[in-house]
Amino acid sequence: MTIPATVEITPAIVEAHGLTPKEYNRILEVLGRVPTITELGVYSVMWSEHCSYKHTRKHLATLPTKGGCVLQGPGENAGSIDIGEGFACVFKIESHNHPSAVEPFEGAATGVGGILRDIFAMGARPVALLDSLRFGPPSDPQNRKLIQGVVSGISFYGNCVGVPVIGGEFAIDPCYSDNCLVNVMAIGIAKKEDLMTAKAEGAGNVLLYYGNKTGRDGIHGATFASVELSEDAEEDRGCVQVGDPFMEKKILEATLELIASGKLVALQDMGAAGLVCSSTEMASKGGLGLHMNLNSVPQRAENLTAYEMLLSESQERMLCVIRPSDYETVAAILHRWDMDAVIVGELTTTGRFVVEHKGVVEVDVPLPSICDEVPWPEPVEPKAPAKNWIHWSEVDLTSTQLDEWFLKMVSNPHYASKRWIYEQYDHQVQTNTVVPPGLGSGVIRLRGYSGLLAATTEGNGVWCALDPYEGTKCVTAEAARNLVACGAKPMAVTNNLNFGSPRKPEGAFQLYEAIRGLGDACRALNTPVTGGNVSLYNESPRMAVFPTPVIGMVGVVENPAQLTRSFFRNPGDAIVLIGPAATHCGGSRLLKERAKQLVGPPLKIDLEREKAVQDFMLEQIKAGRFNAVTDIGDGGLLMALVDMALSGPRALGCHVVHAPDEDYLPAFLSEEPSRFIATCAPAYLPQLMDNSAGIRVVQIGDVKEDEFILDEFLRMPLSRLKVAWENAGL
Amino acid sequence: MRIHVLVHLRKDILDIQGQAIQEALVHAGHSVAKKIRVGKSFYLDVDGNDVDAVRPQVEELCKKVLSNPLLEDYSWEVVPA
Amino acid sequence: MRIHVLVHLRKDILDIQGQAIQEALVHAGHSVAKKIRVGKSFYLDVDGNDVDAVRPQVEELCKKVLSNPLLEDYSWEVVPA
Amino acid sequence: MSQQIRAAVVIFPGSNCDRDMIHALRDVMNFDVKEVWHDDAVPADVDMIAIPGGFSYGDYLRTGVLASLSPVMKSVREHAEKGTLILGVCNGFQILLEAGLLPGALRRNVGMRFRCRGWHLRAERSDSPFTEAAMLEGDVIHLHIAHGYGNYYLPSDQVARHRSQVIFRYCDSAGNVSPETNPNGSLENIAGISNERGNILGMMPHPERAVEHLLGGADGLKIFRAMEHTIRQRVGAFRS
Ligand SMILES: Nc1ncnc2c1ncn2[C@@H]1O[C@H](COP(=O)(O)OP(=O)(O)O)[C@@H](O)[C@H]1O
Ligand SMILES: [Mg+2]
Repeated sequence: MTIPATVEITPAIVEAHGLTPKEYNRILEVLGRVPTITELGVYSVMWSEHCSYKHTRKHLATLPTKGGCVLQGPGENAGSIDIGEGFACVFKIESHNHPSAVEPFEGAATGVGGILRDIFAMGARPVALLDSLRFGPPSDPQNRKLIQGVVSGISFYGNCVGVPVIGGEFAIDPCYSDNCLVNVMAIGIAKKEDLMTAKAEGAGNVLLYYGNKTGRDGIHGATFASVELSEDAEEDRGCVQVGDPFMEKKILEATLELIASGKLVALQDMGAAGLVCSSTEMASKGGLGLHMNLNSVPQRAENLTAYEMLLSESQERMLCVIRPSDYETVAAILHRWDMDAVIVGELTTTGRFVVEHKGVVEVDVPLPSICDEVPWPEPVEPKAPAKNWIHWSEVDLTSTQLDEWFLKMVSNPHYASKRWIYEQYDHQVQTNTVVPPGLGSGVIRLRGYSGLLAATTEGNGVWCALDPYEGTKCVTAEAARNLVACGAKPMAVTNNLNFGSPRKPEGAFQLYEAIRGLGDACRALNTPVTGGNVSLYNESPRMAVFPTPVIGMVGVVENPAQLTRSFFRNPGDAIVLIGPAATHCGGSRLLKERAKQLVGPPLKIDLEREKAVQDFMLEQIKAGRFNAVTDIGDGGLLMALVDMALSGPRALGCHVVHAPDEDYLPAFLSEEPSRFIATCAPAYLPQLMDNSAGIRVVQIGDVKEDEFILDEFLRMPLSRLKVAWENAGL
Repeated sequence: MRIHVLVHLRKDILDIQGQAIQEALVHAGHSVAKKIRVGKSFYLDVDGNDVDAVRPQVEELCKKVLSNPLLEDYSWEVVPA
Repeated sequence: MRIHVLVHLRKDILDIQGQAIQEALVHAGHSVAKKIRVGKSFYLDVDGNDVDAVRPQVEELCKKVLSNPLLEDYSWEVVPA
Repeated sequence: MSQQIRAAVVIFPGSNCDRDMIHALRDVMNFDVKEVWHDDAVPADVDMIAIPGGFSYGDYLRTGVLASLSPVMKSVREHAEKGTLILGVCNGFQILLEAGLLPGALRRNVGMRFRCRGWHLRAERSDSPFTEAAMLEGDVIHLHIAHGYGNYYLPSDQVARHRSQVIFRYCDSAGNVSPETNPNGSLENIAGISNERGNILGMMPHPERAVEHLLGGADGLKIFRAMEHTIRQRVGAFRS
C-alpha cells in the first residue's frame, strides 16, 4: 500500500479511515477547513479505539489505581509498584489479537516486541514475560496453524531478546475460532530513581528518533486493530508488521545506557500509530506543542510520504526528548550500537502539532484536539444478554464411561501439559528463574533483593460469559489465589480486556460489567490496577469471543524459604481442601465440553471470604505447614489433582474421596471460588482443621506412590494418566 | 520435473539481514560485495513434465506458503533435475 | 556486476527443513511438491565487469562465509543487474 | 590467598547469556572477569575465555558465522594456540565451530523447534581440563539446554578421528545414551566436544545457568571448578 501525497477528501476516503460522520464534522469544526490527507490519517489513528479509548475511558476511570505500593498508575507506557529495598517492578499486558489472527508468527512476535519496549521505555530491564493465549479447537487445521504460528513467533522474539517466559495460559474454546486472543505481559525491574517518564518537558528541547528505519509496514495497524475482522482477513496482509528481535536487543541495551547517562528528559516507544502517536502523546502530557520535520526520518523504503512516515508501525523504534546540547553525548551512545540517532522535531509553546516534509506543511492542527478531544461516541444502552446456559444438573453423564471421558479430558490440550509450548520458550535465560512455567505462578529472584517476585495471568471466558461482573471478580480472585498458592502476597494488577463490539447493547453490557467487577475485586483484594490494555471488536460475522478479561498480577514472596510448590512431594502426605464447601458445578468448562453449551448457574464470589481464605493460606504457608499448595479453578478439584500429581519432577498419585459435606459431582468438578487444595504432614492436621480464623479445612485423601484413585469412580495406574497428559502437544 | 523457486524481499524493503551481513563482511576484510540481498531458494520435485498443468498449484504455493506477499517477491522456473 | 550465489545442503545430508515444509504442505492440501529442498540465495553487487578479476574473492567468500563446506554446496554465476 | 583466576567474557551484539556467564564466573566462582566487546581484543594475560550464548548478529546468515569473523576472534585464536582454556556455550559453541577452532557443525534441531529443558549429560572424559578433578568418566550431570540449532554433525569419515574429543553426551538420569535421550538429533548424542589439544570446549547445554541451588541445581559449577583446577595446576607447574 502506498499513499500519495495529495488526495481529494471524499466521503469514501473518510469512511475508509474508520471515521464516523460525527467525527469528521468535528475535524472540520476544529480546523475550519478540509483536512489534508495526512491530517485525516492523523485524526483517524489518534481517534481510533486503540489510541483514544473512546468506549472505555470513562469506565476505566472508576478502577482503583492508587494505593500503598503504586509508583505509577495507568497513563504511562507501563505501570510500576514499589517492591521495597529500592526496587520498582514495572509491568504491563498488551494484546496483539488482530495482527496474530492475520499473520500468527509476525503478529505474536511483534506483540512481544511492543510490550518489551513499553517496559524498557520506563527505564526498567525486562526480566520476565507471560503469554496468555486463546484459540479455537486445534481439530481445525486453521486453528492449529494459528496456534503453532503464535507460539513460534513468541519463541522467536522472546528467545532472541533474551527475556524468559515464566508463565502464561493456553485455553481452547470454539468462540476464539475467528478471533484468537494473544496477550503478552512483560515485567521489568528498575532502581526506583531510574524510572523514566513519557512526559515531555521544556520548549526548545528536541525529539530524537532512534532504532529501526521507517518503512511502509503496518500502516493503519491501529485503525485496523479496532475494526471487526473481515471474512477475508488474508487479504489484509498489507497491514502486518515484521519484527527484528536483534535490533530490539540492541535498542534495549542502548536505551538502558542512555537512561544511565541521565540525558533523557522523556522516553517513549513507537507502538500503535507510530511516530504520530508517540510524539504527540509526549508533547500532550507536557502540555506543549510540537514542530516536526520529517526530512531526516530514517527510511527503509523509498519515497515515503508524510502520511506514511507518521502512521507507519515499523517495529523497534524509539523516541526520546533531550536537551539540544546533549545531542553529541546521546548520539555517541547510539552510534556505538550501530543505530541512527536523528532529530525529528522540537517542542514548542504554540500548542499546535505542525509537520513539515520537503518544505511543505503537511499537518497543522491544535495538538490537544488529536490527543484528548475525540468526540464521545453515541452512547449504547447496555443490555444483559438473554440467559445462555443450562443448569449443570441437566448435563447427562449417565451414558458416559467416566474413566474414558476423564482420560479424554486430561489429554485435551486445554487441560493437558503445556510443556510443548513453554519448552519452545527460553524460560531460563538471565538465570533468575526459580519456578519455571508449568508449575503455577512463575517465580524469579532479583539479584540484590531479599524476596522473590511471582507473577501470573488468568482469564476465564466461560465464567465471564455467564455473568461478566461476577465472572471478572472470580477471575481476579483466582489470579490472586495463584500467587498465594506459591507463598506470594498479591501486590498489583494489570489487565487486558478482550471483548466484542461495544457498539452492540450486549457487548456494551459485558464490557462495562466486567470493568465494574474488576474494580470491586481489586478494591477488596487490595491489589490496585496499574495499567492494562483494551482490545475490542473481537468478533466476526459468525461469532464474538466470550467476554475475556485477562488479569496479570504480580506478588512478592518475602522470604525464599517460604516459596511453596504446586506438586505432590511426599507419599503419605495428607491432602486437604481449604475454603467453603462446593455447592454446584456452574461455570464448569468440563461440563460445557460435554453439553456443547454453557453450564450454569453463574459463579458468585464473596470477596470478603475470599480475602479471609487467602490471608489464612499465607499465614499457614509462612508457618511452613504445607508441602504443596494449588488453588481450585478451571477444571475443579479433578484437574487440580491431575496437575499436582503429574507436574512435578517425580509423578505421584493420590487417593481422594469427596468431602463429606459436598455432593459427589460438585466435590470434583465445582469451580466455585475461594478454594485451595494442599498437602501436609499428617501431624499438622489437627492445628489446620481447628484454626482460629474459622476457615473450613477438610482432609480428603493422601498422596500415594503410583495409583490415581478418586472415590468410587476412578482408579488407574499413574503411568496411564501420565501418558495421556504428556502427549497432547501440537 | 524439478522447479526452482527464488524468494527475495521486495525491492522497496530494506534487507536488514543482507545489510548486516555485508557490513560484517567488510569489517572482516571480505570487501568484494558492495551490497548483499539474501533470499531463499527452493527445489521442488513435481510429478509429470507438463508445466502448464502444475502452474496454478505452483503459483498458489509460492504465493501462500513459500513467500509472504507483504514482504517478498518470488520467481520460478523449470530446471533440469 | 551482479552475482547470484546459491547455497544448498549437500545431497547426502537430510534436509530437515525441506522435509518439514513438504509434510506441512501435504497436510494443508498443497500436494504438488513431492520433495522440497531448501537453500539460500544471495545477490552480491560487485564493482566492475570483469568476472575473472573477482573470481578468487567470490570463491573465497562462498567457501568461507556464505556456505559451510561441511554441510553445504554452493554455485554462482553472473546475472544481469 | 591464592590469586584470582582471570577470565574474559566475549560479548557480541545479540549475545544474551553474557550477563549470566559473568554472574557465574564473577559472583559465584569469584574470578576476575573482563568483559570484552566484539571489536576489541582479549587481553593477553587472561587464564580463560568464555564465549557465551545468545543470538550474535541476530543469527543472520548462519548461527555463529558473523561473530566468528569479528575482530575479537583474532585474539581468541591467538589464545587458542597458546593453550588458554576456552569455553563456548550454545551460540558460543556455534561461533567456535564456524571459526574452525572445533570440529563439526551444528544444524537445526530435528523436530525444527527450539527446546528449553533440563537434560542429563554423561561425562566421557575425566582428564579434560573441563572435567578434571570434578567428574569421573561416566558421571551424570544435569544442565539445561536452550537452542534451536544444536543438532551436532560431523561427516561420517571424520567421526572416528574425533571421537576421543567428545566430552559430554546427552543421556538419561542413569547415564544411558540412546536415541530416546537425544534432544535434538545430534550425532552420537554429542553435547560437547573439544579440539584435539583439549584446551577448547564447545557445548550446547548451559553450565552458567546451573550455579545456584535456589535455581534448581548447581552442576554447572563442576565445569568451572575443573577449569579453575586446571589453571591453578598449570600455574603451579610453571612455578615449580
Ligand atoms: N484495561 C485497562 N485498565 C487500566 N488501564 C488501562 C487499561 N487499558 C489501558 N490502560 C491504560 O491506558 C494507557 C494507554 O494504554 P495504551 O494506549 O495501550 O498504551 P501504549 O500505547 O503505551 O501501549 C496505559 O497507561 C494503560 O495502562
Ligand atoms: Mg507505549
